Amino acid sequence: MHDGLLQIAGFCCERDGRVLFEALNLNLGRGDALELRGPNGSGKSTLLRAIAGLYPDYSGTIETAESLYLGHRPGVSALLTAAENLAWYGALRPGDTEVEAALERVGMTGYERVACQHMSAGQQRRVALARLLVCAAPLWLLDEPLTALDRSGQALVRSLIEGQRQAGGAVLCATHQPLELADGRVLDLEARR
Amino acid sequence: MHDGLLQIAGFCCERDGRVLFEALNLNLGRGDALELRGPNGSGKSTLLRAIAGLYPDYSGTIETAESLYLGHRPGVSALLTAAENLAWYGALRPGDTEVEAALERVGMTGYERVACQHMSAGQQRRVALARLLVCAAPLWLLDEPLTALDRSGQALVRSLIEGQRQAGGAVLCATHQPLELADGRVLDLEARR
Amino acid sequence: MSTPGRLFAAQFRRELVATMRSLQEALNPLVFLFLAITLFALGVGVEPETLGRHAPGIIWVLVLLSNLLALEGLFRRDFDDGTLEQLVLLGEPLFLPVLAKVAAQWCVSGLAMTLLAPLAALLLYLPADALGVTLLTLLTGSPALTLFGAVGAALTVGLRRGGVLLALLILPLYVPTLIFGAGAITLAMAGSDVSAQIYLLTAISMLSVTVAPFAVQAALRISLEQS
Amino acid sequence: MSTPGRLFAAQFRRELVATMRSLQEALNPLVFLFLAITLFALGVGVEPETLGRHAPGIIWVLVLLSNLLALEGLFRRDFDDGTLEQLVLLGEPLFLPVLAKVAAQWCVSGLAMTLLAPLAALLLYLPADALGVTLLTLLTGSPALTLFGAVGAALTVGLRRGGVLLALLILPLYVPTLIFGAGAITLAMAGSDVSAQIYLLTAISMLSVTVAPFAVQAALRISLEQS
Amino acid sequence: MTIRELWHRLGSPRWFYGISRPLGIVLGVLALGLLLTGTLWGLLFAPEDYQQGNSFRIIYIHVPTAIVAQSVYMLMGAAGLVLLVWRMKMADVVLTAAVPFGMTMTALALFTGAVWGKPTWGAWWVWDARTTSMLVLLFLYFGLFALRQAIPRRETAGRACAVLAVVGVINIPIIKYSVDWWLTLHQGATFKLTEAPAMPPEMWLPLLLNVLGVYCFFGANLLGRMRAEILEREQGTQWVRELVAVHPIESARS
Ligand code: HEM
Ligand SMILES: Nc1ncnc2c1ncn2[C@@H]1O[C@H](COP(=O)(O)OP(=O)(O)OP(=O)(O)O)[C@@H](O)[C@H]1O
Ligand SMILES: Nc1ncnc2c1ncn2[C@@H]1O[C@H](COP(=O)(O)OP(=O)(O)OP(=O)(O)O)[C@@H](O)[C@H]1O
Ligand SMILES: [Mg+2]
Ligand SMILES: [Mg+2]
Repeated sequence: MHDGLLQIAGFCCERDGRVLFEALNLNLGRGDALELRGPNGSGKSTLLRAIAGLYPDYSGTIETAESLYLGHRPGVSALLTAAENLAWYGALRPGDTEVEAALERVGMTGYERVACQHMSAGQQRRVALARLLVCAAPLWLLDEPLTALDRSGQALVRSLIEGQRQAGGAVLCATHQPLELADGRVLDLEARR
Repeated sequence: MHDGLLQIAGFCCERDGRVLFEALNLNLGRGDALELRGPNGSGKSTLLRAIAGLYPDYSGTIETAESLYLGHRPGVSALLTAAENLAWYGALRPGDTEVEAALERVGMTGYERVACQHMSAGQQRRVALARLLVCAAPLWLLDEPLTALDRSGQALVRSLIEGQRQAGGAVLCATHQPLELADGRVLDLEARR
Repeated sequence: MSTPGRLFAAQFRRELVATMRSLQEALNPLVFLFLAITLFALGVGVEPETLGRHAPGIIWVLVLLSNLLALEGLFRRDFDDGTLEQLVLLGEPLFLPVLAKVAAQWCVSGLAMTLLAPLAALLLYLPADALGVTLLTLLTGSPALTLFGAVGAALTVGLRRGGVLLALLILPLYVPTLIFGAGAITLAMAGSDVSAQIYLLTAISMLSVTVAPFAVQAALRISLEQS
Repeated sequence: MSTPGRLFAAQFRRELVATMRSLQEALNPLVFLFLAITLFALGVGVEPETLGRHAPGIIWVLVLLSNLLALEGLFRRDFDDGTLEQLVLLGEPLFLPVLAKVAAQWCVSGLAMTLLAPLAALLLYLPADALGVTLLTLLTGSPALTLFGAVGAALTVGLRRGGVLLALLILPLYVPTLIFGAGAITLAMAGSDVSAQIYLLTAISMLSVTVAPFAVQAALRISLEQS
Repeated sequence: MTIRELWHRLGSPRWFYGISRPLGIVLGVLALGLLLTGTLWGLLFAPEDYQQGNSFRIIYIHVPTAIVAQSVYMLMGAAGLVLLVWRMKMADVVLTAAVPFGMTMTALALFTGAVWGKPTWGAWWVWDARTTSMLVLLFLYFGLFALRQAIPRRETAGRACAVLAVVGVINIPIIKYSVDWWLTLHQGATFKLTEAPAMPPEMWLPLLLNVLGVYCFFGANLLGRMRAEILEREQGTQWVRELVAVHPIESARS
């Protein structure tokens, strides 16, 4: 379709001789959200990394708009403060939100000047989430964004995703805890076996 | 009490000028399980590390039996296979479960010979969990054991905990997802503020 | 997309800040340099004339080795915490931040060593009149060291304990720089003209500035595919 | 609790396996040694008599440096993936696994270098009759290098700070080994008896075997309390 | 067929596997013939060297290995470039297959040189322009080898080695030049090699034969390794399954 942000056709991939995907087809348009479910080792991260362009050995075609990838590794440099980390991301791929605003949104005001190595696991994840606001891209690829987050953090992730959808973006999210998104689609990799 | 596995009295601790605990008292006996809840940065990991003996700057007294600590870092060496990792743990603190049996229990049969760097996030966490079976200690200190685990993995953790309690051990577990343990106590660090 | 200038500046600033936060780590190579020099004085024996005659070679070789030490961690930490993959995904054109990273690295190791060379020379009884040339050779040669080294670092970043492997990959590439660098000082001590060698060193550095960033860029993409 | 023997064996096996996963990794330090020697010849020049005269010092210093490089990552990886904190928590008595770790490291770097020393001597025009002594000094001296180095590695593993401290702290520990080692070879080349130096080297190694493991143990505990 | 067609064909492992067998056999036979004649002629019938006596005959192994060792690295540089630019699988296969041979040849050249050095120079090893650059070449080879061993994923390893090989090839001339200059700086240790061109024909003809022979040997060896590599990489594919089904022995041999 015209406003397609992600088009995957005939995606096949195997690792260590285990077939993870055979002929997966997937389309995401503006405002779509897709939850990726599946048991450990079913290939969620692999798929996301392939879409992001970090994992090349697959067959099939992936057409994707610009994307932001948030993986198992937070992408937050421990030596830098929260503000410095985000400022750097802002320079790489400028979005429309200011660093302070983003930090406030993820509930980390007061931590601008704290080096991330002095933050708790969840606080680091929150800084990583703030990146989604500081940078701008139509497609979000989130790999277990709820990791290490408390209740409020989990609510935050949901509202971030909704915000992205309202803004006309799309979200592909691998998770083990149901997100219960408004008319969000769910792709269960186990069911496909 | 006599069969106390963990006795904490007047535990005070602050980090970066934030007071995390003031005069916390806590007792765990055989068969007890305590869920540690609280927002990000409320001090769950700090408390667990203090009990394990990895974090010294606190005041107050901690008397604890031998413990197994499972933290944010899985404690699984990437170059070694699952079996090699566990064999090593078994040598450090021998328990009563064999390596193969442990791996089967955590649903990782078939991965004995796979180097852990070739495993998915959740598979590595499962190997880390198997450690709880291979090693033996009356007190378990688990920091967000559900991280990266799928449904079956989360059920696994619950049954492991129950098993430990039946065996007369105790479990102290920090988590953001409710564990719903049979008559398990819950300590919410936020409520105490 | 952001303007090239802004991209470069942001990366450069980031690197410097991170270095300053772990200043000791940044100082390690320098300390290593002097540690090694002292060891040499102790091991080889300290007759001023022999030491003095070999000083150019010793200084240059040790500069190479400590450079290696500095480069080992160039991408390692970023790789571990996942910022490297983000850089590769978001940084466009990638060679700009890469160049900035290497430039910052050079300021911290290459430049610093150049400035400290006189001290090293002093310890090794290098004749005072050869000091200027020593500085000059290091100044013109060290960029090549950092840049070639960056290629190796990028190739080995994904691997556990890549440290010594890195040495294998890049030390052979250092040979010309070493030869011309040390040779020029030796010649200068003999009183002859060395402008040719200086030009050669500059040429090598220029070449590496044009080639290396792209090699690094490719190498990073490759290394990230593994995990 | 498990029996001491089992504890040691398990740790030793683990280290060897982790190293030998790719055998060539174990070879790297050796190749590094020869690379460094080549660089030296290139930098310092190759008049046979001077090279030959300085060979003992050069060999020893380079063995020392490549040892340092090899040790640099001794605990780093275990720290990053969290196995180190588990080792400290579960390993009792801790000095046994520590000793095993260091022993394995020595077999991979120290011992191997000793065995390849003759080749190095050849490249540096070391007189053939000094070969035996060279081997002997390295064999008796290298354990001390590995052990002292391990203390430093343990101190620096967790925290970014303290690297400089390490270097300054290790240097004095290395000096005696270096002096006796290189000195013995030089003496042997002059044809005099060197049993005294060999005994001294052995004594130093013995001392380090008894002291270092406990120092490492303490250092590890300190490093882990940071994070 | 046109060059462009050939180029595209070369991209297909299956096609290459097909044609490489006869080619490999031809090269192998050639190598055998050339090396036999060259070596026998050189060792038995060629006249003694007027100053070195019989020890000079090592040249018939030494020089060919030395020359080929260098050309192999050049070839790998080219293959690396092709792999990086056109992403052609076969280039990676070449890269993988060539390293061991090149490393062996370099080591052999060093060894024979050392053996030769003992009688002529009175020392196993002498720091001389050629010896030194050869040693550096060996290190370059070892770097490639080590990198390939260190990286588990084959595709990754291939492209990583390609980058290294390309950068290395860019450096080789610089290295050679610098080492030559270095020798002029340290005149102290120069030892003259016996002048090759001055040799009478019955001395250098067998040498020539051996050089060609080693080249052919390299070609045959390369093709053989490539065929094995292809089979391993394409095991999953249909044609390999059929092949293995049809001639189990043959495919096991290659
Ligand atoms: C380890 C020691 C040695 C090494 C690494 C070595 C290496 C080489 C190399 C790289 C070449 C050049 C091949 C070419 O590209 O044309 C060569 C050629 C040659 N070497 Fe050696 N060499 C060594 C020792 C010797 C010795 C001891 C002799 C005899 C005195 C010798 C005699 C020759 C001759 C006659 C040639 C052919 C002349 C020419 O091609 O110009 N080499 N060697
Ligand atoms: N390494 C550290 N150095 C200094 N301060 C730290 C460090 N780690 C955590 N802190 C601070 O200590 C406080 C408690 O951290 P802790 O990790 O115990 O929280 P937590 O309850 O585990 O949070 P989470 O649920 O995110 O894991 C946080 O406010 C954090 O700022
Ligand atoms: N680095 C790697 N190298 C080789 N194989 C890998 C690697 N990472 C994962 N695998 C394999 O690929 C398969 C899929 O891994 P992936 O990480 O995509 O699963 P996942 O769905 O993300 O699992 P989890 O829910 O645990 O994150 C797993 O079976 C694993 O064995
Ligand atoms: Mg995953
Ligand atoms: Mg925590």
